[in-house]
Amino acid sequence: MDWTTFGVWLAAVFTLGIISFLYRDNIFYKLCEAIFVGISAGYWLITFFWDNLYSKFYSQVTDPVDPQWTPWIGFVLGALMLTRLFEKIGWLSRWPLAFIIGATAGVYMMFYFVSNAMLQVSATILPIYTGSISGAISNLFIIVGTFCGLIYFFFSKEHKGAFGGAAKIGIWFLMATFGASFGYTVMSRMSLMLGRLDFLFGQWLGLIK
Amino acid sequence: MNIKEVIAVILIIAFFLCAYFLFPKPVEFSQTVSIILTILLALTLLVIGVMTFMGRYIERRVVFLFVGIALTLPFFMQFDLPVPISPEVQAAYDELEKLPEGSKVLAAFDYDPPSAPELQPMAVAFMKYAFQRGLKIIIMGLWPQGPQQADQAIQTAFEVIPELEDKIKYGRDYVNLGFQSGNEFVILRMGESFKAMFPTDIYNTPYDSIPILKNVKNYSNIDYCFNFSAGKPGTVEWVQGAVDRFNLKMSAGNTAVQAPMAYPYLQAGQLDGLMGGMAGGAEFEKLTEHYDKATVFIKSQSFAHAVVIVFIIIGNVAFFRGRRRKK
Amino acid sequence: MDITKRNIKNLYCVHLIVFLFLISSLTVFAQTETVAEEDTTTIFIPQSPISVTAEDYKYDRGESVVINWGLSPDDDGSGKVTGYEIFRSEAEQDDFISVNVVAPGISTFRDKSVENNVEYIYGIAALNGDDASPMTLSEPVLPDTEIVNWNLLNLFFIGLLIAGSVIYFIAHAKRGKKLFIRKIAGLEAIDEAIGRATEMGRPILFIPGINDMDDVQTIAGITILGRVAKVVADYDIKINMPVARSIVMTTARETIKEAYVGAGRPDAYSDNMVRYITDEQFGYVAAVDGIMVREKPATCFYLGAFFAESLILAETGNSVGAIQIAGTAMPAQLPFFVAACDYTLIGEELFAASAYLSNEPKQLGSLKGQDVGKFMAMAAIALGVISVTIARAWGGSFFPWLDEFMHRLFTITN
Amino acid sequence: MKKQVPLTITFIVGVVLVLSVFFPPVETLGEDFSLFFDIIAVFAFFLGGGNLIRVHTDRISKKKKDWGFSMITIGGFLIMLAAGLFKLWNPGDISADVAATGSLFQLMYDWMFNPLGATMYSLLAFYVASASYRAFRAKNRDATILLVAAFVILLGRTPLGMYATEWIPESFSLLQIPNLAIWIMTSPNLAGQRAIMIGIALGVVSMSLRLILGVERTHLGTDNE
Repeated sequence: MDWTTFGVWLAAVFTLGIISFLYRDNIFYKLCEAIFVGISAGYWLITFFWDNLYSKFYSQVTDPVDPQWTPWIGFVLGALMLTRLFEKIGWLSRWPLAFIIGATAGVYMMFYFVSNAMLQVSATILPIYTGSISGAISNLFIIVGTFCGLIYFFFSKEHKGAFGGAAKIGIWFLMATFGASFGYTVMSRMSLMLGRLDFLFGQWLGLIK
Repeated sequence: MNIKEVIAVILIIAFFLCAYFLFPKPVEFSQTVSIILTILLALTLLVIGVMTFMGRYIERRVVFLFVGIALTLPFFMQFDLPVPISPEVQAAYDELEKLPEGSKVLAAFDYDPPSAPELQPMAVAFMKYAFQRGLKIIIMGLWPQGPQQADQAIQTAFEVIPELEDKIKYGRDYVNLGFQSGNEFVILRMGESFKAMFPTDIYNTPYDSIPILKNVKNYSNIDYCFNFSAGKPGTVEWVQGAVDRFNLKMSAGNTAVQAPMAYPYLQAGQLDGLMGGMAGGAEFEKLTEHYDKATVFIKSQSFAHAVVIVFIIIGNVAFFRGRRRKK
Repeated sequence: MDITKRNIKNLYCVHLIVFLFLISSLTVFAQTETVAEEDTTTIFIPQSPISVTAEDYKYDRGESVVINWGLSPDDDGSGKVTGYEIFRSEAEQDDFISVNVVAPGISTFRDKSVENNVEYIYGIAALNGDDASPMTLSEPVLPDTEIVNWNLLNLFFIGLLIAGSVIYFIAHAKRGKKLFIRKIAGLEAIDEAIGRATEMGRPILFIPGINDMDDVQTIAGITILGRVAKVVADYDIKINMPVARSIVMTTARETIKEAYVGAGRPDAYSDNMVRYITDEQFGYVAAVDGIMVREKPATCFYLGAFFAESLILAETGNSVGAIQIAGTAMPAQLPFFVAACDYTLIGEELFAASAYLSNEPKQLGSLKGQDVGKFMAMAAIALGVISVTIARAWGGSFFPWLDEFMHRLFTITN
Repeated sequence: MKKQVPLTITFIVGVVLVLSVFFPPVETLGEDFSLFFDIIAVFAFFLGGGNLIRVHTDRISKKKKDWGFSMITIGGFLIMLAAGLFKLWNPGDISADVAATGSLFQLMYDWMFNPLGATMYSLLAFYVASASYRAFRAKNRDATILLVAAFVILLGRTPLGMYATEWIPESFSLLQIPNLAIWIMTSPNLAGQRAIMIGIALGVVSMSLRLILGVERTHLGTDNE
């Protein structure tokens, strides 16, 4: 038995072990889970180490031609993070947290605003008169749906009367969206299992040509 | 663990061992057997439906079992399914058709092995098509395993059409820049310079010494972009980072889950075309006349789909039956 | 005291005025386009394009140059010109490299691959298959950095308008005005769900999504954790929070600790409430699934950024009979939570949740500000739809202009 | 002081990053942030990884339930760590890519990590079926709309739907299930998605402002330590 065959068997055993969880929790699954948690934590530590600490920090600041100084800011903030280990100065670890939260808020605010709000509003400005009835109906649905959907999200006004009616229609549109996305997804989820079955019956057992 | 479970486990192990050492390979059912199995499956589902109507509800593990069977059986069956072409796949194909020979196409592979069943068939079909058309492909990935998936797709393309292997040269006709971490910021920074994000290709060849990358500084030297995406970062980030900011022209292949997310961008014209899930892959295989995994997998998928539909109906039977009893 | 309707109306009037101001100011920045010159001579060999101009692109960091040219006289749609090749050389070096090829009939190109503060000369050649006409050269051009990006003036004003209304209502609330906020079912259910855990004597499971703190959804999840932990500390229930990111672990501990200190029971807090599992998505899911079937939590919260694991978690949680409250701004995952959980906070509701639960006037004020933003979005859509429909159906001059303007208003040029 | 400094940091960083968009010379500050974040994340991982080891050694030393599995977890963690850090079995030298073909790191990825992850992911095939079975019931009007939309899309994405409604004349082609499915995806679905997306954008703006202005501050822990 060569190493590749061993590897395929290993992979097959793990595949079956995880699938067995569908029946109920069992020793086999617990074993797979324990291994998975261990090696994946190790995998990510290594990836962080080489990709972030080594490539993005060490090789940048020690570059013989053009040494960068900005990664040092990250280094200092990261080091502050470790102050949590010491009771007395643990509060210093809030500084990098405050930095991260401020930066995330700032970056995301503009990012979402441009691509989610501005462009979506612009894309919803559609003519109701398009020259074809089906086009007009489609556009009307998009406009009315977006409108009523937004009304549903209003927080400071009670959903009563005409406003409540519009909010109700908004919910229907949201429900149609969820149903459609769900239905569309079923197919995709099935194909994930196909990949594993292809491995089990094809690569491992060799029953498929 | 009770005695029944022990027996079941032994039987399962015995089955797999027999399958590995004893079964003839490959296993293929004749058409008659396929039809009989399908009818049997349908009949069992019918029985479950009737039982539910009589008030005996099933537990979810029964659903699991049927989905498993429905996914597995078609692997061994022989039949064909028609594949209608949807406009968004046609649009993606048309855009690719319009590109003159020698156009530079950026192929962004943003998925990993778990999503490969859906995206790999598209990627293989795309690679085969692009190489035959003489398009120059620049591969990169925002997911660590993306570039490996691209390599696999190219290998498969070479296996399917062996003459491509002599025609296509690494570095001249395609290049694999590898993975770069940083998600959407990689996309943004590439708008300035590819080289800054990918100083070397995946084999550590310096950027400047790769022939295909000569004169490629950033998106303005790229004629088209094709993104295979299974999540974030993916098509949405490419549209926001590269299409919106740098006017890159782009189509995408998405997993069926991601596809609805991309529809708004398709409709707003930010995306030219879109292939969603296995069906999109099968359609693209049909357009490029290269029948492969997607065409096979779509059969299993359709079977499992049918089973899900039947179970939704059974679920509603159970619900209405329960309500009637309460009254 | 509620804000009177008149106040709101006044505010909308102010917005309208700013809006109109914006309209007028934007037209000032409207750029004129170069008109391509047409010629109808019929010569077979492609002639060079005429009159190439290259200008520094406004407004950027000196990263791009816009080149315009007059089409080759042979480019009349008959296929004699198959495209244009754009060449570039640093000024005074005469070392032209090919930048790109564009289709026939196109007379403009933005070269985004230049260096700041290096002078360039551009040359355009008309192509016919492999043959090319002699290049027509431009004057030297110097890409330069501009300090302010005036192209984003629309973004600035609209952003200011929306951020302004949020800040306005936060400030307004400071002066003690209580605002009406409608009930959000998923949030009303939190107390009930925690109460159930108390009755059953089983733990609460809190999952803040699988993204790191650099995702605003995770931050939203953590802020909700702050409110949940307060109730948990009061009732003395076991809270179990496995996380997939180390920074989230640190922040969550800080948050829960704060809640316990606030409840006057700092001794009951333990770091073991929050534990790191692994950064790997499915490794994390495998472990959380295990925790669910073994500890059988009474209540599960899924609040943050979720991907494919949403349904695995929600279905497993359902199978152990937990009450499940989910919330995410991942549109692709919302359907699964809606299908498999008891309550789901949809998108915006996730971000509103912590403000809603805090019940502080300032926080609630920001929700009111969001509503004004929604109102403006709806007003813009309504105005745009009317103008584009009338423009399409009847033409005229005002509505097409308004339509064009609305599109430009919401388009980000970069 | 312990709370004021972090609040000031959040405020300044937030405001600078929001405004940086409008000024080309500093428009890439957001990208620098991602660099800093990546470096901070490595340091934080020492806390997370440390926690992982502590939790499991604790279990082993106290012989708690399932302590054997804790040993496996720690073993897996350490082996993967050694494989990646010292580049065991790596065909190249120490400067080679950590995931080079044939290295222990890559082999463990291919034969353990990958099948485990892919199978965990693929369980969704079953869960999506059981969730459909349970959730898509015509309980009330909202649920019925959910059911109908899902049902049409399900049928429309398979050849099944095509066979079922092929007889519908061309002039009513929209009612053919595959076309109806596409229409639902591109019209009502799009409308719902848009409303959600615009809502999210406003939610993020409001949330970000609360954070930047220091109105929301639970995450910064307690004042009175």
